[in-house]
Amino acid sequence: MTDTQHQHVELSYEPALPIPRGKLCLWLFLSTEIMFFAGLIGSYIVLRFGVPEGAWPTPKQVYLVEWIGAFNTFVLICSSVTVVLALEAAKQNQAGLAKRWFVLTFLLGSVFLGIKAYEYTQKFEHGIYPMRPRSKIYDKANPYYVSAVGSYVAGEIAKLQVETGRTELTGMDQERLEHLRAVQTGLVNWTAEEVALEENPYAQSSQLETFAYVISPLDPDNSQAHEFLVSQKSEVEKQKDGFILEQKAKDQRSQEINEELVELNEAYAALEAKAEAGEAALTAAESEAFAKLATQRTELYEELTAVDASRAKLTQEIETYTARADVLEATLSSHHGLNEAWHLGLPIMIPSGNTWANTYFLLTGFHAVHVFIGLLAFALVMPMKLIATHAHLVENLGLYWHFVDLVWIFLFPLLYLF
Amino acid sequence: MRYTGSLLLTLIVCVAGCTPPPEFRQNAVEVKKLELQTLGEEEQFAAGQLEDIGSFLTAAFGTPDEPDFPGLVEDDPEVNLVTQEHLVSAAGPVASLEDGEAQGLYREHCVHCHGISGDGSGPTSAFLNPYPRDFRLGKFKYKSTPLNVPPTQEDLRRILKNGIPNTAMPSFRRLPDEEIDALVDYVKYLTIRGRTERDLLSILAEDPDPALDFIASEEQFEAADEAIEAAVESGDEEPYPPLFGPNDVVDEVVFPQVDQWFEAVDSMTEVPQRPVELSPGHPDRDMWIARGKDLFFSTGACVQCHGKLALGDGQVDDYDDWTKDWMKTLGIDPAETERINEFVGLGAMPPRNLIPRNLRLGNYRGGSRPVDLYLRIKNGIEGTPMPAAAVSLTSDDIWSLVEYVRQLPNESLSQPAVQQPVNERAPR
Amino acid sequence: MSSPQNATASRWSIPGFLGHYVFSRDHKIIGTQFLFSTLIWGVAGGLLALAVRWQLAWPWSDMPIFGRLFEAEGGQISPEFYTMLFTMHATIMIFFVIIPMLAGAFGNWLIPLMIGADDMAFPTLNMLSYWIMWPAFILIGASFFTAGYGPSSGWTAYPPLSVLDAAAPGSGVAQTLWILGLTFVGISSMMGSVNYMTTIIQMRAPGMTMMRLPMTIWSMFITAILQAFALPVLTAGLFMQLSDRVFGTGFFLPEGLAANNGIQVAGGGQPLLWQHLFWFYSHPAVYIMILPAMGMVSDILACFSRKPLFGYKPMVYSICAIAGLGFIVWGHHMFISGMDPILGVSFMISTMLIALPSGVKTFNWLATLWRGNVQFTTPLLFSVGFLSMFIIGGLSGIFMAATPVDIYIHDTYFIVAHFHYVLFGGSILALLGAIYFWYPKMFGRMMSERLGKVHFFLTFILTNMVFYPMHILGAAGFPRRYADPYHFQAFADLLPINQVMTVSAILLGFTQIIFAANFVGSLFFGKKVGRNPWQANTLEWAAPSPPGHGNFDFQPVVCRGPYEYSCPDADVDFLPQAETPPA
Amino acid sequence: MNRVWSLLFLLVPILGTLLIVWAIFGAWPLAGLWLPENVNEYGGVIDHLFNLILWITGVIFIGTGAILALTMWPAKGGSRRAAYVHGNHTLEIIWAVIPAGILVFLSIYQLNAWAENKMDRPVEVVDGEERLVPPSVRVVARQFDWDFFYPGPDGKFDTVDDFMVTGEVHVPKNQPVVFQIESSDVLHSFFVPSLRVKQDIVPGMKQFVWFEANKAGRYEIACTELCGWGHYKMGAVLEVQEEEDYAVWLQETTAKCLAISQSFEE
Repeated sequence: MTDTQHQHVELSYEPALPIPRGKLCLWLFLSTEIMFFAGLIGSYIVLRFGVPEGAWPTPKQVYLVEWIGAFNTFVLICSSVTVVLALEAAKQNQAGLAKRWFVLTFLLGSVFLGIKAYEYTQKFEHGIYPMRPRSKIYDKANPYYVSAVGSYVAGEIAKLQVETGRTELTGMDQERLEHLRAVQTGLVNWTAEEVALEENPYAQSSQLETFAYVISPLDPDNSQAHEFLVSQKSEVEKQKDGFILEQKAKDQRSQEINEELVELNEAYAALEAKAEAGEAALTAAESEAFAKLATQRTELYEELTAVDASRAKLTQEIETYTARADVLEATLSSHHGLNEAWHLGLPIMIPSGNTWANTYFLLTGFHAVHVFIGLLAFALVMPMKLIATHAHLVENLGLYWHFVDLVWIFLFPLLYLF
Repeated sequence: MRYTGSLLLTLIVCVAGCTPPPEFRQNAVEVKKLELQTLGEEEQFAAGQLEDIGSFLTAAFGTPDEPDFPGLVEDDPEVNLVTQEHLVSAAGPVASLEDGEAQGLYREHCVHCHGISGDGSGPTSAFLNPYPRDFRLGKFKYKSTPLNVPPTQEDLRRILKNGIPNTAMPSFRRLPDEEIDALVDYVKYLTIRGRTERDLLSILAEDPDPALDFIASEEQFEAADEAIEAAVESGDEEPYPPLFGPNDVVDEVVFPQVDQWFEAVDSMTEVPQRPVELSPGHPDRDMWIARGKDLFFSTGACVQCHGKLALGDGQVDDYDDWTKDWMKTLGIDPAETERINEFVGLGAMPPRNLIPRNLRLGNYRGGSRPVDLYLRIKNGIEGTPMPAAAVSLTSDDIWSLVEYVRQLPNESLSQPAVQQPVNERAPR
Repeated sequence: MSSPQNATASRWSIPGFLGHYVFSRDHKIIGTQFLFSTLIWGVAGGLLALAVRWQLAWPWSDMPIFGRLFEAEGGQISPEFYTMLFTMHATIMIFFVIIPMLAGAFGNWLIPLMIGADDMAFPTLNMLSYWIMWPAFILIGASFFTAGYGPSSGWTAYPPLSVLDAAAPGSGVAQTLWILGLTFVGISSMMGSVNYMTTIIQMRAPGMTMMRLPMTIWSMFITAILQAFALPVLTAGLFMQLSDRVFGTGFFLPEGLAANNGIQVAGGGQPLLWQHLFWFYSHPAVYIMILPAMGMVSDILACFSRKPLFGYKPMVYSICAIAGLGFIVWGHHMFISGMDPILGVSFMISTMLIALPSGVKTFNWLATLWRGNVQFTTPLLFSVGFLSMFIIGGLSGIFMAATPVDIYIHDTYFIVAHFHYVLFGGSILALLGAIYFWYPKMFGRMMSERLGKVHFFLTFILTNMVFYPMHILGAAGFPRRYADPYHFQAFADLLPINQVMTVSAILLGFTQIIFAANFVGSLFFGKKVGRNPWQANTLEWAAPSPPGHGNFDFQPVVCRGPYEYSCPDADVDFLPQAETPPA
Repeated sequence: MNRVWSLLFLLVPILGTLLIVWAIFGAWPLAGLWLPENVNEYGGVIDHLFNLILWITGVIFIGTGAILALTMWPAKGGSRRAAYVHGNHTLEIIWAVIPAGILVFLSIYQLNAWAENKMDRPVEVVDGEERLVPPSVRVVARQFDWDFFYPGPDGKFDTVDDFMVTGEVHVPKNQPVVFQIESSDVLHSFFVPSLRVKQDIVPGMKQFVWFEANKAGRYEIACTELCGWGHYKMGAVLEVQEEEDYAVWLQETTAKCLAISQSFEE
């Protein structure tokens, strides 16, 4: 028996289900897909209910617009209808009509992806990424968050300063540099010091919350926080003014001392010259005056040093308070905090924001990949003549498309509404 | 079928063929460094010079399988820095399990990190942060002695027993004391061997024809050992009488180190009693801690490295001495990957920034007892940028700082979120 | 009845050698490709196992072969190398040997032949399912050669260890390659299983009702269902783990982990979530690794005891029950994982339930042998060996199912003993039996029975010498995945018994050379056979040996069940499912 | 020859049982290779269940093994016609129901042991009020060591008088002891073979284990969840002491660890 040469027999079978194999295979494939999304959605539910009580971000906090999502749902449902119409037309051998419905489905799918892309960029603009070095989200207003903002600002400043080495900074960059420096002194260092010096844990955490609020408020309409910032600002300014007054006084005093010193030094120098000239050149009175002058001079120098030191300290204080006032001013002037006012792209605090971003991009991302694969399949079938003999292709594609649609119908309420 | 036999034979040969016994590696990084630094761009050590050093080291210190120590007096721990018994049980291949007698302890517990030569480059080392200790530099971080003084026996024992928290160095508390002592001795042995190698290299680099006698013959060493033993038995005060002549390497290079190790215990830092105001519950405690906080930001200058929030984010671009030893000495910029890689190829560790401790985590490498923290502040940490407090701080200042630092991890903002346990329900 | 598509299923093919033997769409060639690939990987996996055993018997001594290949300090391997050894041993044995050999090699060979089809429903998809394994082969193979030698977080890849680079130093690239490799295995399995299901549902020969299918096909069918429904969940988890590693997300990372001196601030993830996702697949995977073996053993036992399979329908139902329950028992791997202990109770009850169908199967096999006319051929010996080993593996499972006992034996060598009895004593012995049984059908020649019996005798004895003492190690509390347990006082006494096991393991490895020689030698020198050398009933024996393109040279029409042996009405002691027309 | 095969299969249960019995009695060379002595009040049930299941499975093991060998014994190879039997529902129901009964019994029988070890934390009575025994030690597992935090004199964690001991933990005898276990990096598992205590430690999760040791001595703690390359190294010592010894130890260690002046002796 040389079996390889044997006659090929066309075998007949007894199928259990009255549907074509391709369709059965597709159904089976879709059921594996259902399990895949079940895994993803299950993980989402576990993670979402695993976060601390009440720490899940609201759609607003993560720039999620419900009606865009709803519109996208509508688009996808429409595309499901059109693909059915395409199938009906193809079954009736109306190739032209089928093609038109088919193209419309493709377009609707593309619109869905376009809107999705728009939604994504909206989030990327605010630093919401699922990728760690890019993502600017911090889950909690804690020292690590302050440290992160600090090192981000320091890095940005260093970058700009490297550029100053080469070329002149443009006006915009100059302004940015100033803003960054203001943030460094008036926000990061300010908060760090306040937290470090504070002992009460509640005061510490309220300092940190203010910090996060100033950068990007979770609830921009919180009038209480707003008022608090206003009052802090006026207090800061008041103190700043106080420091400026004090500095003026010190400046004046410094000037006075200097003037006095000039006179004194002259008198002193005269006496000194005389004293050096001969041994008994000074009378008793003169030597007493010389000694007195010497003490006076030392005292004045000492005072000058103290005054200058406090002047330097005051300059620093004024700088800090000005920076703080600037930061608060900018925060109060915009609805969405410092990040909106100065466009510095500082790290933001969203409670459980990372988990939200991770799950949101995971679920919608894998759905978008499925939509994209569907569109690819549409594109491959597009050049064919959509007549009854090809109807099974349209049908299988349609089934897949319905599945993708169905997944979105689960995802939309899960991600946008609850 | 007929190939099965030969296949079997090949396999058996593969299994039975034994690897050559391991050897100590030459300190190639140091050689390269000295060639570039002292000898000048083009020059190199003569092959004979390096060989001389190698054969001297082998004659004086033996091999990983058969270690030796110059001037070792049998069974007399009083006059010996390391004992033969300890060296034997720490060295050699792992064999403790078969005859009950401990052997090969270093290779069982240490070698995959610290390397066969104690150069801190065992196979696992590349992945660890911080890198395992390279003993050859002779620097130890966590000890009770001031900078540039070797640690005491007790210091090393403590590190072996407690491990170093937050590093890969585990606690070996479950080993019997005898085995721990053996390992401590072996660490000293590797350290002195490594230091000797470095010293000899620098002597050679400065003076290609030094007036030192490199003794290579093992018989001479044995004769010398016997002479020392005789001297000790006859009640000689000096445990290491000069035996090899006035210009001997052992006398000039090895014994001074041994003396340092012997004398370390005398220079241990005194830790004064903590002020009573700082004991928990004392009414003035908060005031004293506030003083510590103040020092943290002002005189102590801790804030410069550890950061305002004590997260260790003050400065983050410094290196430890093991890296600086070649990188800073030769003025290599960390960005020069090619030059860096050249040294990494010779056995140096890829440079990695030394990040100051995050004081909010509450784990301290050198031990978490108040007295440990006191010593870290007082003496600094050898081999790192952490400076000794020396004169700027009084002991009361240091104690206040210690207490301030100790309460940082307890602040509620230092604690991460933790899921509550499921079995914390009310009793039925 | 045949649907119009079947007729139009045009058969493209690449001409020449490449099309015939490499990119072939013939299920038999694909099955053979799977068989050879898995056998070669089996050698690799076995060597890894021997390396693990070597370290346990002579810790930190020079390791032969491996010590040479991956040079190590002072001739000894390093601990992370050891973690790589057992991780890769498990990964290779599970994903590259047992599953693809059962489903890929035997599934491909037997499904069309045993149901009377000329090929799979989708030959191209079938070919792809094999070639999609190659990226996985390459990725996982490549991970050996990355710095740090390979993935080292165990085959279970529990995060945070598998996610934090700092925590499992050295497995950086390797772990990513591992995840990608497993994703490809997943895609391949999905393609294969969808194809198998369609083929079994739609392409059975006339008269081959579902209740006339041989047990092999039933078990392959159920296995395909398990793969199709459980594996996507693991794939989802793998994607999440990949994203945690590559993109820095935190699905499985809680807040504030400080591994290897690094602090990772982003958190919000849950390590236990991975375990749920993983075991949701990997528990059914255990059945994927044993059900086809059970099916094949049923066929071999019936054939060589010349007796109908005892209780065909209960056997089918118990396979279905095992599969169904398999989806709700994954938590028994997690009794002490930190999961709510109340959940543990429910998983414990469902786990106890699963012992029922397994028990029914065991007793039915025994009853099949009872009063049979047992013929001691090599396949039968391996099948009885399977039965004997499966009893041990099954009984030791009861210890683990009892939650309080599991507190003690979880993650000790007791578990290792249990799953090696099921997977080596079970699946591998059954696979060896199956190779001896179907070899004549595959290659048209017999394997040497004499060598086969020697092979069985040594394998059976040595298997027990390697794995039986593991129960005792487990009872002594010896934890799994320890490179050197003997520095613990409590485990110091375990060294001699480990050395005995290692010597046995090495001998077991050498024993397989007999098999290899028999396998390769018989390809050229084996006795040529006709269609039905074993006088078996099932359909594949009606086809020529080896079957040509299209499998059957006649239209098989099935008129009875697969196990009509020793029917009193017949002259001979077997009645094939379809009568072969005279040649 | 065929009967040799039958005997080979019969050897499996015989030698298997012998080996286990040998190990249980701890005779040479298998001394010390069975369950270590249990010293935990809560662990007795686990041993009891283990032995119970060992008995049940042992009987089944020998029984099925014997039947297996017996089924093949009469075979002479091809000379005889096999019985033509397709099954027997009664028999099948019997061998489904009997194991089912045993398993249901086991499931129910072990519920209390499980609850006692994992669900119901021990209770103590303080000032006439019942409350859960508070954790006396916080165990923090890290790669690759065990840090044991004691609450110090004030009895509360996360205060300045906490102190830490690495690699060794002491507990009093005959007292319910609760450990709070945490991990600072990856998964670990807290396993004390002699106490029959094991619990995986999940980072980001706080958990409790409890036991009541009834024999003084040194016992080893091992990690049983793969935690990286040094997994095998991760051991520690648990020392059970008489109450008065424990009190002395605690006092001494507190003094040493919160030492306000030098004391370097270990």
